[in-house]
Amino acid sequence: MHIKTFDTRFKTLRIKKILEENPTTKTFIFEYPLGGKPGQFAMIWLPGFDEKPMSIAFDDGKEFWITICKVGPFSSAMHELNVGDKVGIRGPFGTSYKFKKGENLALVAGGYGAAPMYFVAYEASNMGCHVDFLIGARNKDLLLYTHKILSLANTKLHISTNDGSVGVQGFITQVLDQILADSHSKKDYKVFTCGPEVMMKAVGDVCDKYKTPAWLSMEKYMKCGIGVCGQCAIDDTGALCCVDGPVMEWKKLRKLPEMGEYHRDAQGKKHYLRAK
Amino acid sequence: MHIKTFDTRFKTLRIKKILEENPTTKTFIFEYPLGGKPGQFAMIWLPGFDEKPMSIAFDDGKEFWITICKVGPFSSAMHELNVGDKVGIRGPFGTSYKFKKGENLALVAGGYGAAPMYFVAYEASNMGCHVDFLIGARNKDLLLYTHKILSLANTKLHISTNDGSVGVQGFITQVLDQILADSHSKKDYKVFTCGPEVMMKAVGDVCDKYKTPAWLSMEKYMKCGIGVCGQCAIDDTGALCCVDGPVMEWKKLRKLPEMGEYHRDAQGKKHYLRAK
Amino acid sequence: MANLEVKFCGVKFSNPTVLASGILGVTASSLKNVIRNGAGGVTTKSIWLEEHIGHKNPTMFGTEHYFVNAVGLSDAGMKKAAEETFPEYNKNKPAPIIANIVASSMEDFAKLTEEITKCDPDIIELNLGCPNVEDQHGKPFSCVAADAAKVTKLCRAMTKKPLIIKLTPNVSDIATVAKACAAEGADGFCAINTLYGMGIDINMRRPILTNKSGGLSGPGIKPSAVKAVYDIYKATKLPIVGTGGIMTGEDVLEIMMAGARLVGIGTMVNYRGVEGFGEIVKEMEKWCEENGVKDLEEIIGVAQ
Amino acid sequence: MANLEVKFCGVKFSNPTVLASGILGVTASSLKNVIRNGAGGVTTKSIWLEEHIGHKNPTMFGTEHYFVNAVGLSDAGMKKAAEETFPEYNKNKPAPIIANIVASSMEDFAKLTEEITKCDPDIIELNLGCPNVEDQHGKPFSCVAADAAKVTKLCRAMTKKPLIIKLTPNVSDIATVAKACAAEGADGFCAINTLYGMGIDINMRRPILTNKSGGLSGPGIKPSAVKAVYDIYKATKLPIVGTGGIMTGEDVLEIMMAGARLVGIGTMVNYRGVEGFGEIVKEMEKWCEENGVKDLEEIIGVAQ
Ligand SMILES: Cc1cc2nc3c(=O)[nH]c(=O)nc-3n(C[C@H](O)[C@H](O)[C@H](O)COP(=O)(O)OP(=O)(O)OC[C@H]3O[C@@H](n4cnc5c(N)ncnc54)[C@H](O)[C@@H]3O)c2cc1C
Ligand SMILES: Cc1cc2nc3c(=O)[nH]c(=O)nc-3n(C[C@H](O)[C@H](O)[C@H](O)COP(=O)(O)OP(=O)(O)OC[C@H]3O[C@@H](n4cnc5c(N)ncnc54)[C@H](O)[C@@H]3O)c2cc1C
Ligand SMILES: Cc1cc2nc3c(=O)[nH]c(=O)nc-3n(C[C@H](O)[C@H](O)[C@H](O)COP(=O)(O)O)c2cc1C
Ligand SMILES: Cc1cc2nc3c(=O)[nH]c(=O)nc-3n(C[C@H](O)[C@H](O)[C@H](O)COP(=O)(O)O)c2cc1C
Ligand code: FES
Ligand code: FES
Repeated sequence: MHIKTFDTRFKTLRIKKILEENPTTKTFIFEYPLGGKPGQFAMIWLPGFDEKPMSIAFDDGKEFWITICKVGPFSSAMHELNVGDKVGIRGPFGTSYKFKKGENLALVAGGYGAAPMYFVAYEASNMGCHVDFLIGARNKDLLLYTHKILSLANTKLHISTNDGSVGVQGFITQVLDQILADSHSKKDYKVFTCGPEVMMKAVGDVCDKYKTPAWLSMEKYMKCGIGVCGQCAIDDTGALCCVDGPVMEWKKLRKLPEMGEYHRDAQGKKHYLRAK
Repeated sequence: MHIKTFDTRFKTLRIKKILEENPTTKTFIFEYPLGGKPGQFAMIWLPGFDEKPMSIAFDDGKEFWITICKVGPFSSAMHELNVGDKVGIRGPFGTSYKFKKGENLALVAGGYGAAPMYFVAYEASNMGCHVDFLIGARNKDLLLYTHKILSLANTKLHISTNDGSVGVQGFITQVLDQILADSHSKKDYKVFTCGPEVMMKAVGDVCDKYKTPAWLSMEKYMKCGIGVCGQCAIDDTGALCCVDGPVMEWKKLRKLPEMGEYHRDAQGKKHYLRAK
Repeated sequence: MANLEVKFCGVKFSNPTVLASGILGVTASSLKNVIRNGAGGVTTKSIWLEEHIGHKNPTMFGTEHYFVNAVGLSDAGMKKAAEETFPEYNKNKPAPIIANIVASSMEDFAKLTEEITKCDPDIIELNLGCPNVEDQHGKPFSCVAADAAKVTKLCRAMTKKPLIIKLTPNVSDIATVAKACAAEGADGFCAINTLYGMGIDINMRRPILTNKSGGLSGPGIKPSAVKAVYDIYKATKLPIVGTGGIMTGEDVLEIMMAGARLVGIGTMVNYRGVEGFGEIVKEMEKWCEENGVKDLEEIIGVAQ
Repeated sequence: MANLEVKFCGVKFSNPTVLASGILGVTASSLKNVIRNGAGGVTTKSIWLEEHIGHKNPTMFGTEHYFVNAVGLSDAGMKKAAEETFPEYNKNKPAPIIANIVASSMEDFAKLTEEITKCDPDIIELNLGCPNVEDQHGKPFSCVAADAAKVTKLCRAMTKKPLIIKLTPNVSDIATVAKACAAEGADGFCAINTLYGMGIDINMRRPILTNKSGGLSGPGIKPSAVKAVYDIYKATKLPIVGTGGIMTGEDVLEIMMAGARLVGIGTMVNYRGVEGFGEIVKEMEKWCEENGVKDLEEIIGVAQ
């Protein structure tokens, strides 16, 4: 047997640039050929404090971006950092989104999901795909990456907000339904979605209605990120979000008892997404 | 840094054939592509008993030979073995004899040294070298490999015995002196010698007389065979017989205080070759 | 075709490979997935009486030679095990399951043994690698033969299930600890748990693990595991789950020749993925074919 | 250009790499050859009072991950050290030399300390940790804090030379042993000696080493060495020869950040040859350049 050389120790990188995406979201830019593909993630380490998985929001072989939403201790600590500060990085890890030249893609993003989805759109538009980029947010202030998206060729941006402060008022799934109603007959139509699990499940249901294949960015509690600890196993196949995912096909998830229902915490205890 | 894959565990091989060379010497034949070169050695393991270095007496990429002289516990145990018995082998180790097409070589062997020297002669004659093969023995019964040597092309066999029971009576160094006297003018003349250290030293002195370069098969007490334990270090350069040798150039050995003077035992204690 | 089936304390395993505790062992679905990939049995991640918070990430890192982890034994507690893990694993149960339990007091160990027995595991494994809060030096139970024996005695009284003790290699004489446990009714052993380990990131000038130090596992510790199994087998002749650095079918055979009856495999997953279990079983079959081994009973402890 | 010079118990080393005991340490010529190849200092193979017969071959074997040896501390005894090894090494002495001594009784340790002091080594290292040497309780001295302390006290009384204790990692708490020795006048430590190890040849179905078991060293044990050094430094603040699995310049820096002042290197020779010492020193210089480290004092124990 040949044991592949395997080293999960960290690369130490200095933050090259920080972009403020919105009041709660920042993008950190690192000059390093990480070699990440759209949908993959990296582990970000703050020595002596904690380490968390973060999606790769952009990677052109020279630099890569991580976009972080401030929600708790780790993301807040990241928001405290300045240009030049050091962080540890390991990765890229996990599966990625697959698409071919000239395909028709609908990318449905919620929350910070717009960041990793931008990476998909960037590569897809370069490959001459036709991209519908759908972003759903609670309100205008929570939108992110819209300018970057608008700068992409053959990419159409669709926005919905719950309060109607910009774009269509309502849920992004309504917009998706519209688009698929018009264009699901197009061959090679694919839907990729990244956002809150409940939203992604709703997206999946719309796709089923039009028999359109869909892929999701699953997000489960991760520790190792490399398929060892079992923390991110999904019921009841036991598939691992970190190595069999994060990008997984909807048809494999649709029937799972866990999908859109519950998450597990660091102790492996279930937490239901909706009060039962 | 890249650590080369390094495994010094044993290959288990069964004895394919055993040849009786003389009353005290046997040749063990193994079917295995060891990849040894003339002058190199292998470690032979009898599980639970002991492990010793042995010169490679022949290796054609399909099979290799080890010729063992019965002198004590380990060599006697080897002589007890039968065809089909298992031994452990690791190697090849150490340096080898270097020669080019058409060179003129004098190979001077004493004791079991005739075996590894046969391997040199076999390869050299195949490369169209002109080979003078000199064997010195106390008497006729202690000779070995003579028939194999006679079967080699462009190889001339010269024998000396102390009792004159065959060949020239006296020391093999006298025969070498003769040969060099006639032929040392030939360019590319080289002398290789393998046998008791005192004999090899005498051979070196003869070569110096004719300014002929010489290479020796040094034999020091070995444990690891891979340059770790330091058991085989030679005074006063600290060169290691197992990795810098066993084949070493006479001009590098000539001046050494240890050469032809003393050996060290398994505890590193000196034993003088001649009573002082 | 060689028979890879082995019996351990009367429990039948289709092959001797068993998932080691703490790897892919958080949920029943994950454990079942390991069996689907070829393992002969599984061990749960260490179960506590109450919920136990582990260490912060990084909780592990590895190189080609070894792996170091400090997960900190995070667990949701006995409640989850009883209500979720075991019921789900036991419905169309695919292979035997070893319940690994841990506590920081002897009393909790006894209580846990009683509780876990109700979950009907095939074997109960005591992880004595955790520091004894009652011991004035706070040394792990299995570092002190007397402590290990006392815990064994208390737990033994609480269950009729096969009871095995998981021992730490961080002692000067593991056989003495094993003998003390055997005297108090241990049915077998699992050896070894991890060695002490630490890694420092020289660019950050800080320990890599948030807990600073952790447990060393993987390829580099195999000789320590083989030695421990050899010594425990010699001293007690009881069945052993030989664990530590097992990466290949040949490794499994090696530790079995030292005296192991089952073989625990954890860190291998880091190098070969969960599919590694099936590959290892094939490697064993191949070697047994080539070497005329019909039944693994022929090789257990043969190198003694 | 970074300054790699370090002082250890007042002895100046041109760089922190030191040949570990038992590797290339049989003769003075071999020790000098190691210095010629770039090491900052050397340690002798363990020296006994009288001649000591070691184990039969195979005395060692290795894989890409580790190395296991059971040389059995073969040595010609104090007479050879006094008449040959030290006189020859000390004539145009190229670098500091550490005399590593070993005995199986406390009395012999004291006698040896007195004898070896006459050979004028720079530092005396007591090998209390070799798994092959056992006292009447059947344990190496440094497995029992009280024994280790007693030996330290007896030897301390016999010499004014810097006296360091080489410790075994095969204990549950190495810091306790170190503290006990420090209390009796130890000037520093060398950690670690080898872990327990054994390898079995599955085709022969026999242990590879004639002594059956041996000591585990090499790449796989580095995390254990780093952890031991970290703990000993925290507990005693005394200078430490950090030893175990050091293969590269980065490894040297890592164990120094844990608290090592000198770094013992042995098994590396199996992977990189004796030239490895010079290469490692270059790797250290390169890293120090790139990271603006002017003096190694800046990094010793910095990860604490
Ligand atoms: C594959 C993947 C990609 C991710 N990509 C991004 C990203 O691009 N941008 C971003 O801002 N966040 C991302 N996250 C989430 C991120 O890892 C953290 O969960 C988030 O930063 C919250 O951590 P905290 O300490 O700030 O808050 P906390 O209060 O600790 O956590 C808030 C919530 O985040 C979840 N969470 C916490 N820790 C983890 C963990 N280790 N793994 C998974 N979920 C966790 C829990 O559900 C928790 O309720 C991603 C997570 C995963 C699994
Ligand atoms: C490079 C090398 C090549 C060798 N090639 C051959 C060979 O082709 N055929 C052959 O018969 N023998 C060869 N030997 C010698 C062989 O290794 C043994 O020394 C010999 O078999 C004697 O061992 P014993 O136990 O039978 O006798 P012992 O009574 O143990 O030893 C007899 C003498 O052999 C020497 N010796 C013993 N052990 C070793 C050792 N480990 N390394 C070196 N010398 C030792 C000692 O000087 C001792 O006095 C070679 C040795 C070396 C170093
Ligand atoms: C990530 C990880 C987590 C572990 N968690 C536990 C645990 O919870 N309980 C336990 O008894 N052993 C635990 N261990 C130790 C393993 O069960 C096993 O004894 C050790 O890793 C040696 O085997 P290996 O080299 O095959 O991994 C863990 C090991 C690893 C690598
Ligand atoms: C072949 C060999 C022989 C050894 N002999 C000794 C010895 O005689 N005395 C001693 O104190 N340590 C001895 N050791 C232990 C080393 O000095 C060192 O502590 C250990 O190998 C860990 O370091 P390493 O991984 O760099 O080899 C020996 C190690 C090896 C590999
Ligand atoms: S995070 Fe550890 S297995 Fe997925
Ligand atoms: S035999 Fe060990 S160094 Fe040569």
